[in-house]
Amino acid sequence: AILGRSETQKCVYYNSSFEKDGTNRSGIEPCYGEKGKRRHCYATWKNVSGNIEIVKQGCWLDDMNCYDSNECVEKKESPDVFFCCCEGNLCNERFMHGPDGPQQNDHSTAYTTSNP
Amino acid sequence: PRQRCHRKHLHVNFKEMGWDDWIIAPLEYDAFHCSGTCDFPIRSHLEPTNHAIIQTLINSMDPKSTPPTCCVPTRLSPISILYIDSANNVVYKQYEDMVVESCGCR
Amino acid sequence: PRQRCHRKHLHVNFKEMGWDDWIIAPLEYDAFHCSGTCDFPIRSHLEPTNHAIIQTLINSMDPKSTPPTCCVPTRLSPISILYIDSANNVVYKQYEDMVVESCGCR
Repeated sequence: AILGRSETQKCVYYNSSFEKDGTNRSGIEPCYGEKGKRRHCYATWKNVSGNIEIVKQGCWLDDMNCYDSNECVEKKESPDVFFCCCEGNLCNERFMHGPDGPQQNDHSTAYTTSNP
Repeated sequence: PRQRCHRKHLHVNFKEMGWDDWIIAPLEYDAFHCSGTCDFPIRSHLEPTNHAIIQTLINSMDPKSTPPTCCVPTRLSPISILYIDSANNVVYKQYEDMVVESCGCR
Repeated sequence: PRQRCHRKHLHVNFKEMGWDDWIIAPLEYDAFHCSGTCDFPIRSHLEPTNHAIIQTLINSMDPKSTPPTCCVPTRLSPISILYIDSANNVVYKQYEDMVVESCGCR
């Protein structure tokens, strides 16, 4: 691991359309990427009249928007589909909607997935 | 004089391209591009094909007969994209050949 | 207006290039080369990579920000060459990437 930066080797995996896509429903996904490239985890979810519906979680390829985020935080105010990405093993197990960033306010909402 | 073939910066903003109506993430990324001359002799790190070596040689001997070779991506890498498809499903896909890793004369 | 990216004629004469002191055969062959514009939208037969599609789109929206993509060989084929090596042996070898089979925008 490069000094100080958390390497991402695995992420929480979830796919709500696993039957249609022919994949597993949930589990742990090992992350692969080209040499010299960083790897990340992501989570995407919907808020359907207050109910959080996780859509997908898994590994994410090198993306500057995810650099140095050890927490998975969606910063947009109110997107139709929420998305966050982060760095560090299983960092997408817990994901948050924090429009102003988790540090600034206390009304960021965190969700988590428990793995069977 | 113009610089030799090399990788240059190119920041792509899907929002400005109007693609944020179907792309959820990322809304921007660094794609890079290739630019610069492919003069004779072509440096080895530009990985010329045999054809490029011959074309460059002929161009240097008789510029009017053949153009020089061109500086283009020789190695590209994929990025992850999350998007909404026509049936309104959220889809994760690795898009190949989205980021220039190295340039060469071809 | 300049033609779209396509394959053009290029006849290579090793004798004129002074390579007949080591090449026995062939002393000439048709190598072809690629030439022409890569304007938006790129035709599918020019097999653009995802990066080429994006670069072409950005160039069409803001020509100063990024150059167009370039017309280069996308498929090449080998030829057989018989030559005399430095130890005076007669050697047969297939030289890869010597003939342009198709061109594309990259």
